[in-house]
Amino acid sequence: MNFDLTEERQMLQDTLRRYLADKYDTATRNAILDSDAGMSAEIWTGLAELGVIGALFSEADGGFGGAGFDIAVVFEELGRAGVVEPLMDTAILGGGLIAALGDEDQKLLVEEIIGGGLHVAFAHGEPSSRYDLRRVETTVAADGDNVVLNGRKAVVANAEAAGQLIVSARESGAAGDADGISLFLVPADTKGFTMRGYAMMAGGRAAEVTLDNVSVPASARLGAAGEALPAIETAVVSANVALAAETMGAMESATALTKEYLMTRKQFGRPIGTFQALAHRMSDLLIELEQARSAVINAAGHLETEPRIRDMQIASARNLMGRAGRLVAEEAIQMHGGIAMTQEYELAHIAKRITMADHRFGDTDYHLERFIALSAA
Amino acid sequence: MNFDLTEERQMLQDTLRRYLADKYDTATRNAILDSDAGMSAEIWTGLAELGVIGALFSEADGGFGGAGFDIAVVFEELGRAGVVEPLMDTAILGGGLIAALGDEDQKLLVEEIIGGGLHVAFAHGEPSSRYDLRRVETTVAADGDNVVLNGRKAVVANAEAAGQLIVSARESGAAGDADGISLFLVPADTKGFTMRGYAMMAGGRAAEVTLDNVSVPASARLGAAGEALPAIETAVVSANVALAAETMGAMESATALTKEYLMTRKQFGRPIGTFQALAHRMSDLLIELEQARSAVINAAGHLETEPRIRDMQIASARNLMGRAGRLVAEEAIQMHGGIAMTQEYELAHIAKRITMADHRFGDTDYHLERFIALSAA
Amino acid sequence: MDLNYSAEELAFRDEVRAFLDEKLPKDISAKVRGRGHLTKQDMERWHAILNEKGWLAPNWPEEYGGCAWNAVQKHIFDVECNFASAPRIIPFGLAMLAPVLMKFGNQQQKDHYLPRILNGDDWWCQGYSEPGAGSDLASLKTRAVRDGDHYIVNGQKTWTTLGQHADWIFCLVRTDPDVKQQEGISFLLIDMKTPGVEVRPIILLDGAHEVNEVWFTDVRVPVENLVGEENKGWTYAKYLLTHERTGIAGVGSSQAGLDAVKRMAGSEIHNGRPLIENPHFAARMAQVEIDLMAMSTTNLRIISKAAVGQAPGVEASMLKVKGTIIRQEINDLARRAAGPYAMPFPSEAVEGDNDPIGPEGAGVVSAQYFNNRKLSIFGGSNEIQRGIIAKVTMGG
Amino acid sequence: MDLNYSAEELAFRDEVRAFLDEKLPKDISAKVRGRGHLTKQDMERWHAILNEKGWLAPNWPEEYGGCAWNAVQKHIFDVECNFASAPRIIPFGLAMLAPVLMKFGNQQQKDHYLPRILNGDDWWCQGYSEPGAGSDLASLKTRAVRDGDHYIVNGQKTWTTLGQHADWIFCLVRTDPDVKQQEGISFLLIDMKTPGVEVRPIILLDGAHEVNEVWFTDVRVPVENLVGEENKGWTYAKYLLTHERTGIAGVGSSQAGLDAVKRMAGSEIHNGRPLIENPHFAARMAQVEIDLMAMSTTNLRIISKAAVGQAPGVEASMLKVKGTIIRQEINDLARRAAGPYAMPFPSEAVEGDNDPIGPEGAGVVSAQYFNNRKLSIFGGSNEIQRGIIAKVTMGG
Repeated sequence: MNFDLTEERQMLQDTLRRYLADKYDTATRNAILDSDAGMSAEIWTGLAELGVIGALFSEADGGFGGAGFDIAVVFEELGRAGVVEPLMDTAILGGGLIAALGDEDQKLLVEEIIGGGLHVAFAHGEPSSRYDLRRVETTVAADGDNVVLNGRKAVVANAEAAGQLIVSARESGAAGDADGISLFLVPADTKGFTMRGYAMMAGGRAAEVTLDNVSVPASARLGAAGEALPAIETAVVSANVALAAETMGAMESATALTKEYLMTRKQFGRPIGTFQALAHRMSDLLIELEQARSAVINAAGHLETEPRIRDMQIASARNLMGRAGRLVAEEAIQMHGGIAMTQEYELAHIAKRITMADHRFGDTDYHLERFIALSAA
Repeated sequence: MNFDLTEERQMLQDTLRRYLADKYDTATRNAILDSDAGMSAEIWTGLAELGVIGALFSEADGGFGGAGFDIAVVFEELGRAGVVEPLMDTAILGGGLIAALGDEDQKLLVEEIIGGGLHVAFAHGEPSSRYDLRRVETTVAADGDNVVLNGRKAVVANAEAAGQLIVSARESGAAGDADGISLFLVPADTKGFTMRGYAMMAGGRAAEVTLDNVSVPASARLGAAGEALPAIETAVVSANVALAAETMGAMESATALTKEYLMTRKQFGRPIGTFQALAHRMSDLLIELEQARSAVINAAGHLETEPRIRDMQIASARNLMGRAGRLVAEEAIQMHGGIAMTQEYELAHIAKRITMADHRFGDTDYHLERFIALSAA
Repeated sequence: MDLNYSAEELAFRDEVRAFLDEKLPKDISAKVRGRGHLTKQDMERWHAILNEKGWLAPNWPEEYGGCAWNAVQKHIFDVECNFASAPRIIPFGLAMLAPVLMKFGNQQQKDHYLPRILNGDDWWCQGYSEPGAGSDLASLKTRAVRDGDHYIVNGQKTWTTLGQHADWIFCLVRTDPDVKQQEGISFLLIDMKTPGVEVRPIILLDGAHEVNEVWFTDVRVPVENLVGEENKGWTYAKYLLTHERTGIAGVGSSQAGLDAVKRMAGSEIHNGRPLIENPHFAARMAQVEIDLMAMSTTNLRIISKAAVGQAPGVEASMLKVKGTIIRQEINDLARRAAGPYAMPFPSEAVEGDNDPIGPEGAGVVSAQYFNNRKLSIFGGSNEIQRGIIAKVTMGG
Repeated sequence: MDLNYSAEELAFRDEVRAFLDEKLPKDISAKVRGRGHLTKQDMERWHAILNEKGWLAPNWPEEYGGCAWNAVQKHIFDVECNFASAPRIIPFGLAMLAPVLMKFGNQQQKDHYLPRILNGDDWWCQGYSEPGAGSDLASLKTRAVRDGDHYIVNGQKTWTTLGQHADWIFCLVRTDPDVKQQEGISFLLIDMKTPGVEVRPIILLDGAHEVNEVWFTDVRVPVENLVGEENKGWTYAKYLLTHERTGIAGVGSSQAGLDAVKRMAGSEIHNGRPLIENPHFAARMAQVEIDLMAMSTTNLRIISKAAVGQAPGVEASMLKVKGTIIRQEINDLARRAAGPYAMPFPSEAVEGDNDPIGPEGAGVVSAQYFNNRKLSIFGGSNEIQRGIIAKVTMGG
C-alpha cells in the first residue's frame, strides 16, 4: 500500500497544471463559454500535444497511461481549471469504447483521437432513460449489408463537434434488458441525423439527436451484435472516475477561492475569515475536500479490480462527491456572498461544474441506491 | 383561523407550569429517577388534584378537556420539566382505550384514573413487532366463560405500577393483519403474568411481560372481538400528539438552558455566546424550536379531522420532532461541553427525554414512511 | 386555537380564486408556471390589473388605497396567487419605499409618490448595497454634498434589482462623513433620468440580467427629494428592514415549487417506476414538505401576532432563514427530478417559441437552482439574520 | 499509488489475526462485543498479554521497547484488534505521557517510568482540564508553589478519565501566576497516594463512572517530579496534543460498530422484511459506510505521511472531527436499529448474568449513544479542532 504518485504521473500533473494556469484563465474560459463552438480548438490541440489525451489510453491502445490514476490525475487538473473541453466524451467514452470493441480498422480512429484530430460523441441516453444504461429503445433493422437505425438520443454531449458518433441501439429484447444492445460507429455526416444543439449550464454543448432511417454498413457495428452492455458499463466506470476526479479538482478550486476571499475581504474592520462561524464552516469544507480526495483515490485505485468491488467504490465515490460537492459549491457561494453570484467571477463557473457533474451517469441518490444494492449482493 | 389559547387552557398551562417549577426541580426529579418505583406518588396525586389528568378526558368521559390542544398544553409542560410520571400510559393510552371501548362497568375505571387512584399499562408491543401496531401474536382462546391469553409483551411502560393492564391479543388472522385483534382489561394480580421490570434510559420503568395461560372472564374484553385496531390507532394518535408536545416542551428547556449557559459561561474572557459560530448555531436551534411548535399545533389541531389528514399531520409532526429534536439535543450538549455530559445537570435528562421519545410509537424514519405512504394514497 | 378557515375566510378565498381565474392573463401565468422570462410589460400589466381591483397593496392602510386585509387574508392571497401562477409584485415601491414615506415622508412626498406607485407611473429600485460593503450597510461610501438647493451625489450602488427598468431609485447616501458609521446617512430619492446616473448590468451566474450597478457622477438631486431629516437615514433604513414583511417566508412560492417538483417526479421514470415512488427521492420530498407545513403555520402565527400590533422582530429573521432553506431545497429537488435534462442551458434554442426539451418545466430548473442561491445572500444574508436572532435573544 | 496490501503486509495481517485468535481472552472479547463493562483487571490482563508479545507500544521507538511498525502496520493492527473485539489500550501512560518523557524528560525519569508503563506497574491518568476552563487550557488555576525540595500543589482537575484506577497523574500546574496565561505553566508528575489527593467520581449522563474530579490540597510533590523546565509545561502539553495520534480517527472502532449495526438490522424485522432492506435505514447506513471508506483512506494517507517524517499538523484535527462525526452517527444508527428496545436502561436487571432482552447488543445502544457525545467534546472539542484547522490554513 502506498499513496505516492509515480514520477511520470507527478510530471503529467505538474505540466498540465502549469499549462492550464498559463492558458486557461477566467477571461479565456468565459470567452470559450460564449463562443458558438463552446470549446477552443487551440486548447484542444494544446492538450493533445502535451500528451494529455494519450495519457488516457493504455500503451496497447497507442497511449501511455489509461489506468485509474492516470484518469484521476488528468481530470483533477481539468476540474481545478474548470476546463469545458470534452475530454471525457471524446477520449474516455468515445476512444474507450472504440479501443475496447473496435476491429483493426475502427481502432485506427483511436490514434486520431490521441492526436487531437477527431471528436467523438457517445449517443446513448434517451429521453426516458434517465441514468439507466440498459434503457435503450432506439431500433436497428437489417437492410441487406446495411443496418438502419431509428430513435432519439437525449442530451448527447459533444454531438455537434463529433466526427463520429457511437450510437447504441437495441437488436432484441425490451427497453430495460441487459442483452440485445449494440453500438454503431456512425460518421456525423450520415444522412438521417437531425441535431438540435444547445449550450449546457456548466459549459460545453450537447444536442438532442434524432435518427430517422440512418443507414450504415453492418461493419459499423462495434463488437458483437447485442453484447455491448459490458463494454458500455466499463467505459462508464472510467467516466465516473473522471467525473469524480474532475469534481474533486473543482472542489479544490472552490475551497481555495473561498479561503482567499475570506482572508482578504474585510467587514466591520476584520477579514471575514476571522469570524468564527465562517472559519468553522471553512474547516468543514476542507475536511470534506480530504474526504473527496480519498474517495477519488479509492475509485481510481479499484478501476482494475473485480467488478463488484470496483462498482462499490465507484458508487461510493460518486455519492460522496454528490454530497460533499453540493456542500462545497453552496457554501463557497454563500460565504463569498454577492460576488459569487456573478457570471464573471471564477467561482460561478466552478460551482456549476461541481453541481452539474451530479447529472451525468447518475446523481447522488442513484449512486447511493447502487451502493446499497451492491452491498446486499 | 386563530392561534390563541382559550382562557381555560392558558390557565391550565400557567397552573401546571407553576406547580412543576415549584415541586419538580432537578434534585427532586433525579431522586425520583433513582427510586425503586421510578415515579413519585406525591407528584401523581398533585397532578390529579390540579386536574391535569382530567384535562386529558372529554366531559362525556368525566373530564373537562380531551381535545388535541388540551393534550398539547399538558404535555408541553410535562416535557419542559422533564416529568417522568406516566401520564401518557395511564391516561392517554389506558384511560383513552377504556373510554373508547369500555362498557358501563369498565368505564368506571376512568373516574379512578382521573382521580389519580389507578395506574394502567398498555401491553401491546411484542418482541418482534417494533413499531407495527398490527403485529400481534399473543393468542386468545375461549375456555368456557373465560378466555385464556398466552404470549409475550415487550417494553411495557408502567407495567409494574399498573392496577390494570390492557392486553392485546389476536383472535384470528396472521401477525400483521388489521382484523382479529382484541383488547382485554386484565387486573395486574391475575395469575399467569410474569414481569421482568427495569428502569428506562430517560426515566420511568417498563417490563417484559409474559402471559402464561392468563385466564380472565370473556367480559374482560374491551369492545367487540377482533375489532380493536381502529381504537388502538386512535389512542396512539393521541399518544403521538402527547409525545410531540412533550418533546417540544423538552426542546424549549434545552434551548433555554443552552441560551443561559452561552450567556453566562466565559472563555478567553468573553461569554461564549458572543462567539459567532455558537451564536449562529443557537439561532438555528431557535428556528427549529419554532418549527417544532408549529408542528405540534398542526398535529393537535387536526386530532379530530378525517383520518388521512389527521394521520399525515401526526406523521409530519413526529418526523419533524425526530429531526429537530435530535439536532437540539445533540447541539445543546455540544455547546454546553462537559457539564452537559454529567447526570446531575438538568440538560442531561432533558436530552434523554427528547431522544428516547423517538423510540415510542415510531421513530423519525417510521413516520417519514407513513407520511410518504399517506401522501401517495 | 382553530386551524380551520372560518366561513368568511373561505368566502374570501373563493373570491380570490374567482378573480385570478378571470383576470390573470393566461399568457402571463403560463410564463410563470414554465418559469419563463417575464418582460417589464408583463409585470406592469399584472400590476395594473391588481390596482384596478384595489388588491395591489395588502400592507397599505386603507386611507392610502390599501386593502386593509388581516394576516390570514394576506396569507390566502399569497397562496392563491402562487397556486394560480401569478407573477410576484415588484416590492420596491409598494412594499419597501411606501411604508417609509408613510411614516417619515412629508405630506407633499406622500401626495406625490404614493398614488404614482399604485398607478405604476414610477418603477422604483433600491440603492442600498455598495461594492465591498456586503451586508455591512453602515459602511456605505456614496456621498451627497449639499450645494444650494441640491445635493451633489457621487458614488456607486450595486445589486440593484431590476434597476434597468427603474424610473426612480431610493438611496442611502452619506451626508456627513465625520461621524460614526451609522450616523451621517440620509435617505434620498433620485430620478434615474438625471444626468450622471448610469446603470450597468451584472449578469448572474445563471445568465440572467436582473441586477445592476448604478453609478452616480455629480448627480444633482433637489433637496426636496430628501426623506425625513438629513443624517437620519439609517433609522429609516432600519425601519424598512424590520418592517412587517408578509411574504418573507415565501410560503406560497414554495408550495407552488413543490407542486411542480411533484408533477415532474410523477412523470419521470426511474427503474421502471415513477420517480415519485423512489424511496430516496420521496424521502427528500417528504422532509421538505413537512418542513414547509410547519413553516407555513409559523408564518401564520407570526403574521397574526403582527396583525394585532405586536412587532414580529426576530421572528422575521427566522422566517427568512428557514424560508430560504426550504425554497433552495425545493430548487435542488427540481434539478434532481429533471435528471440529465437539468444540464441544458435555457437559451433561446430550447425555450421561447421552440418546443421545450425534456420533461415539462425541466428547461429552467438548474438556472433557478443557481439563481436562487441569492435568496440567502441578498436582502440581509442568512448569516446576518442568524446574528440578529442571536443578538436579540441572547443580548450582547 | 497502490491500494492493495503487499505480500509483507498480508503476512503481517495474518500474524496479527493468529495472535488475536490465540491470545485474546474470550471472556474479554465477549464483553467488548456486547459492549459490557470492562473491569480494571480485564484491561490489565490484555495490557500484559500485549506487553509479553512486544506489541503494546506501536508508536514507541524500538530502543524503548516499541514495535517499530510503519503506518500501514499500525492501521492493520488497529482494524484487526477492533474486528476481534479487543479492548482499547488505555492511552494515558503509553500514548500520552511516554512521548513527552522521551522528548523532554531527564534520563532518570525515562529509566524509571517508561519500563513501568510497559509493565503496567503504574496506571496513569491525565490532569489537564479544570472546572470552568473548558477547552481553554491556558487559563488553568491549579497552583504549585516551590517549598524547598517540594512543590505544594493546590487546586482541582476535572474530567479525569479512569482516575479512580490511577496510581499516578501527570498534571499541568501554574508555577508562575504573574506572566501571560500560557507561560508560567509546568508539567508535574504526582503520585495519587500522596496525602491531599482526593478523587471524586463524576457520573456521566448514561450512568457510567469513567471520569472524575481530582482535588489537590497542600499536596507535596518532590521537585524531581518536574518534567523538563519549570514554566515550560505549555510547550510539552502542546507537543502531546499535536503528537502523532494513529488512533484519532477511530477507523477500526467505527468499522466494528458498523458491523454490529448491520447484524442487528439484519435480524430486526420492519414491515415484514429485515430492517437492513428498508431503504431509509439502508440509506443512512450506506452514507456512513461511504464516509467511513473515504476516511479510512484519509487516515492511511495521513499516517503514511507522518511515517516519513512529515508532521500531520492540521490533518489530525480533520481526522478528529470527521472521525467523531462518523462514530456518533454509527451510535445513532445502532439506537435506531434497536427500536423500542433502545429504551431500557442497561442496569444489572438486563445485563450481566441475566438473559439480555431485545435483539443482541441492544442493551447498551442508547447508553453508548449518549456516552459517546463526549467524543466531540473531550480531548479538544470539535469546535477547538475547527478553530485549529481554520487558523492553520487561513492564518490570522
